[in-house]
Amino acid sequence: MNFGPHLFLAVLEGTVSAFVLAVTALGLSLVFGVMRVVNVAHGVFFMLGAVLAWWSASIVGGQPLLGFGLAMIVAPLVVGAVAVAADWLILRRVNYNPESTIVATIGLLYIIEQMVLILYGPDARPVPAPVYFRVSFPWFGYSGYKLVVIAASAVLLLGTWYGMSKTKLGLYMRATQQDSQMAQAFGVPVRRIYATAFALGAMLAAMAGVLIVPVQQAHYLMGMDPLLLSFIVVIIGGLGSLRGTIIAAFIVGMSDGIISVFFSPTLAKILATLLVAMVLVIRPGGLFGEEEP
Amino acid sequence: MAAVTLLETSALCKRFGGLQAVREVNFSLAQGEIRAIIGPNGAGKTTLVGIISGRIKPSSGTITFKGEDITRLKSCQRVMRGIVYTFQVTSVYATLTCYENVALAAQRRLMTGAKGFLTLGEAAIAERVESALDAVGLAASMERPAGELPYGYQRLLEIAMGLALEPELLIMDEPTQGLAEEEIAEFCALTRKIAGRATVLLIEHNMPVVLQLAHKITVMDRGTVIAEGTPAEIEADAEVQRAYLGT
Amino acid sequence: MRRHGAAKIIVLHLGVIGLLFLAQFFLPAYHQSNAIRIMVLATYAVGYNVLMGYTGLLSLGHAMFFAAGLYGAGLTIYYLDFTPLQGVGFGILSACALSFVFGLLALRARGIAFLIVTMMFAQALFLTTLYFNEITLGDQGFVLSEKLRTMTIGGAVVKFSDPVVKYNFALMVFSACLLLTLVLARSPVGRVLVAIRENEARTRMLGYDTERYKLLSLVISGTISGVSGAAYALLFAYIGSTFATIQYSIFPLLWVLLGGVGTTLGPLVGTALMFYLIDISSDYTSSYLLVVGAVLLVLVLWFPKGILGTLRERWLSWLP
Amino acid sequence: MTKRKNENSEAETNKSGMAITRRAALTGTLAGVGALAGAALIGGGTGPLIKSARAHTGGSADRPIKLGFQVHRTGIGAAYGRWYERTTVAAVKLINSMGGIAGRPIELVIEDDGTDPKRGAEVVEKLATKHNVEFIFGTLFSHVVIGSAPRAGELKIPYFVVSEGYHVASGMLNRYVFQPGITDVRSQITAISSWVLGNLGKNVAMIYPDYAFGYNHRDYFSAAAKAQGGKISVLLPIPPTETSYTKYFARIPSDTEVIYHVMVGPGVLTFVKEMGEHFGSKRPKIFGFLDSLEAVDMASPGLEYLEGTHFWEGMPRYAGGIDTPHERFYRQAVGVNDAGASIQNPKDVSTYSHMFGCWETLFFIKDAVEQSGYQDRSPKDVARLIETSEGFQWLNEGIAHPQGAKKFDGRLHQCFGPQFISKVENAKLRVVHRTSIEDGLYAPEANYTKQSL
Repeated sequence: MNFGPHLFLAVLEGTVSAFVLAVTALGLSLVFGVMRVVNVAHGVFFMLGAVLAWWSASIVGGQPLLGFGLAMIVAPLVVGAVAVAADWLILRRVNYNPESTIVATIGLLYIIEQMVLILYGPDARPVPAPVYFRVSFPWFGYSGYKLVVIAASAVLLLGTWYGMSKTKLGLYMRATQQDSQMAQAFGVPVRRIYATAFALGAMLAAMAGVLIVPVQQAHYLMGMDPLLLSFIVVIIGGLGSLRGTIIAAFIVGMSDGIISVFFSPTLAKILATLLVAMVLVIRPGGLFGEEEP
Repeated sequence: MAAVTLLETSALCKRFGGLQAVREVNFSLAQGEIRAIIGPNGAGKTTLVGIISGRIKPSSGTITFKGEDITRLKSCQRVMRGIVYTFQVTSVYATLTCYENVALAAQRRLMTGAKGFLTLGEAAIAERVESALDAVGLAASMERPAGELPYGYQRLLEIAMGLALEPELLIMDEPTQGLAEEEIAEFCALTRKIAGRATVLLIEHNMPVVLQLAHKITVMDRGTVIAEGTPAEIEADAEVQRAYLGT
Repeated sequence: MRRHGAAKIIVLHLGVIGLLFLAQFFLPAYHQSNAIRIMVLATYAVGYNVLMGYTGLLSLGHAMFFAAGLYGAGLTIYYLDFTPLQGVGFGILSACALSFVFGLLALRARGIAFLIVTMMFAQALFLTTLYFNEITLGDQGFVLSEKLRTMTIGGAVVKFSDPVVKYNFALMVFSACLLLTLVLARSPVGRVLVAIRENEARTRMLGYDTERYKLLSLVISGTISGVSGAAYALLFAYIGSTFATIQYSIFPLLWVLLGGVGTTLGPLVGTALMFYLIDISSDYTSSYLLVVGAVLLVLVLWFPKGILGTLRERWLSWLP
Repeated sequence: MTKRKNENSEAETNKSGMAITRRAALTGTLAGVGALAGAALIGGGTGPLIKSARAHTGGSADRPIKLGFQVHRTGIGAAYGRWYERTTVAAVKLINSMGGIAGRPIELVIEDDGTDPKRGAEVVEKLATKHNVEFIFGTLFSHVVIGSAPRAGELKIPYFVVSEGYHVASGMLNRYVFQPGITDVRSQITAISSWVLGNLGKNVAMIYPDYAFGYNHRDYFSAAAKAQGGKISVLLPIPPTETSYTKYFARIPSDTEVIYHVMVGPGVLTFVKEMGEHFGSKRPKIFGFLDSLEAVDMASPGLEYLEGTHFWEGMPRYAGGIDTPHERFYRQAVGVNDAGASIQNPKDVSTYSHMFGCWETLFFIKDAVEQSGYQDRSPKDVARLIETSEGFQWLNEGIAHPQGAKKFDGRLHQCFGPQFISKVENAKLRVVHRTSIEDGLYAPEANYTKQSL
């Protein structure tokens, strides 16, 4: 294929992965920003979303659109409930200590992953896309559903932005993010805000999982990559900066796609990884985070 | 001024974004004196001593210490030249014992070259630790975790850590804040004792303490030095009155 | 505290090493081979603990140092006809060099950003082992034959496939690294590292160039991890990119947390416990990771300082 | 040519009892062929053999023979591992109902290795030294095999892998490791290459995972193409962390005639779907290794695009691909229906192209034990078992080897069997070509019999 179309294709692919990544990472960023903890189990929430999408699809049978709709309701609810339970039973009891939270969420990751293995099995299971059409460009064809993924992700991102900036809940969250003690003093129910942030973060991951599963299949180990990438995105974007997170998702998603045009696949991955790491080395606070003192 | 100049700053400036925290400060300290810097909140006192100790990089200007330009030195290098800073908010290592806290300071002077790294005897450290803790009257609390000490003692521990570094210039930021009446008296006695060995630079709000201790007072307001002189001169200075009373 | 209990501490550590030595004479074969593995992997945890436990820097990329030791030893023995000990030496040097260069770059980042940078460099190294698959044979890896693992030392033929040699080599490696960290922990340098962990800014104002100390700590930590990787290559004869995956960066973190962060013997305790936890629970369920997960939760909720950390806090305050 | 030479050298290196062994192998398997009605009948068929073995082992006939089964129950190999386990259990049940191995019932000790080479080595140690099993078998993923094999060699325990990797035959492992139940990947590629190049096209783009399994395809198919006047238009190794493939399709030159794909792991459906979206109807011919689609229903959404494309199969998933009573018997015994899925749950698709290896390996072990007179893990018996196994030359088609007859090369510790090329028609796989054993032979690069025991 010629260079131009090839690059166009890479950009298209980069855009899709950037949008899904943005939704996933936004969830992590929310948790990070508001609670100042690292949630290692974020990837399994993503995976749970995908698995629940399969489950929804298999319940409704041959109607992909219905299954997708059901998944978009069920997955966030179930995963949100799991997250609230985790917050209540574990995180709250370790006082959101950053290190303890990392260990606890690693434990949670193992537990959820193994439960899924027992209940759902080791197979990668496909889920039909709710809408299927192929977009024909002169040089190659492209999945129409992927364009739907872009649109749906954009809606989720806008929704989150609206929620954070225009609602009382968003105000509470931002207040907690700035200074949780001060927020508490002003009557913000910080504990409940923590639980809500944790649940919302998990729900975003779950919805990203639902969105991606018609492209990628549900598998019990699928959470690792989105977890690592989300981590990277959140840090590059700057801790707790939602705008930064979204921009970083594009940098990471795009660089992966575009570098792959010029180098052999694995070398491209190596270079993309190092490039992103160097961003952090040069700007340790992330691109949009506060300068470190 | 007959005395030898220990430290001198020239045209020191620091901007934080749009805020000019320190502007064009020319400041000098004579060896052996006790100097107090006073001024209203936000006058730039902490920023100034921050720049002198190396915690904050100046935007422009130079600092000379014992004739050497130290503007570009890192804070840890300045410590080794004898500029020691004790914190405004006590920041002793709460989980470590008093001994450990002071030992960290005491061993610093001994750790020079590979030899100091590898073969440092604990006895030499212990001796210094004991004398520093003795000097502030904390010898009895040696094995207690610093975090368990009452606040006043933590401040004293902070000073002991400063002493163990064998300072030539000891900078103390608000040392009497939060101390009880009798503790303040002890502190004043201690400071006089220290002044025999080192130059002392104080940032202090407590005027009786300043007037009692300082040989000379520097008054800052809005990032500049507005007056300097003996306690008596400063008390009489009209401009200082204005700055403090806000008239 | 620092000045007391020196005798007790020395007795404890030499006692542990002595017990490990004696164990080879009465342990059944199975537990003996487990002990070899545990000692080698505990060395890895010991290295990790220097950085995490004593300096307070959390890394999720230590697999790169383990892998540097593993590949440094494995490749030179396999391709360049290095003797086993030369290979191990080269492996250790590789890890040392890597940790130094990596430290110069990565220590600019702090806190969570440092964690991510470690993770990403490790990921890049993992992909590199795949990219140069003509040499490394990628994920499939390669094997050091018995012949390559044999050498003569002072006229005696030493086979590193022989269980007795294996056991004692593992013991030597572990003991050396354990004693090194003990000396480090009780030295003035160790004191500074702990101070950095507790409050870096304050430590700088005590005249310490904390950047250099962190670099030193990272290099020691990375090198010990490399020692473990090199020993692993030699004793278990398999070199593959699995060992460079993130999984192998998480392992030492878990072992150290379980045993007790910032305790000299915690890594050994944690590694051994986790090993047997997996081994025994896998007899009852194929979801042994479920058990591991549950143990982690119990740990965090009730023993946040790990086993030795909890012991130290409650009863044995002299534990180093 | 080479084949004949091999046999000669074998006869030279392995004089003791060779002739007897070879004949006995023949009798045993022939007897198996004769008895197809069921387990009881087979037991009768191999009766004489068992009896002689009993006489051999004397009073210890009822002492169970413990076999260690190293399986991927968790980790990335779990989908395969589950079916390996079912096949193994079925084979053990059958063998035990036939009177066991040398009259001793098999006692299976199963250990999960998490598809991890470190744990794999630990599991080998555990099986050998804690459970004291006689042999270990069943390991599948190459990196786990290679990580575990050195320990098996050091512990001097026979280690029978069912991995299809080229690691055994390449000589990188040791004399204790055998792969008698499944053809290695180099042979598979060699076998199918001339059909692919001759029937689909000579200008081939290769897409393979950027790890060892993929390198075998890269190296041996490229070599075959070169030898047969073909051309590799592009090599596309895919990093294992990749989840999206579209961007790589752009690298495929437009004059490419055939896309040769082999992917492992959960990404394969995405791969196929994205291939369909990218190329649409203007596609090159497509040939793939079914490894990608093991345990995946061919009628899965997204796989429609594979209609009309070709696949390598190790053993035809859909009934009728091998139309023999043994195949039907085997299929029934492991609980698989005509579409290659579990009889109990038709949505649970098997790994039919590989799992037969477990079955055949167990029968190989049975033959090796019985013919060597092996009794326990004493060095002498183990040596006899290994030398006897190395003497095997043919594994005849039958209940014991339902996938087809196999040539066994004692120097390589590797068997060579037929391969199948199937076409996807109506979301089913129909066999269009069956290779001969000779198609898959290559110049050997190793000789384990020269290693000391």
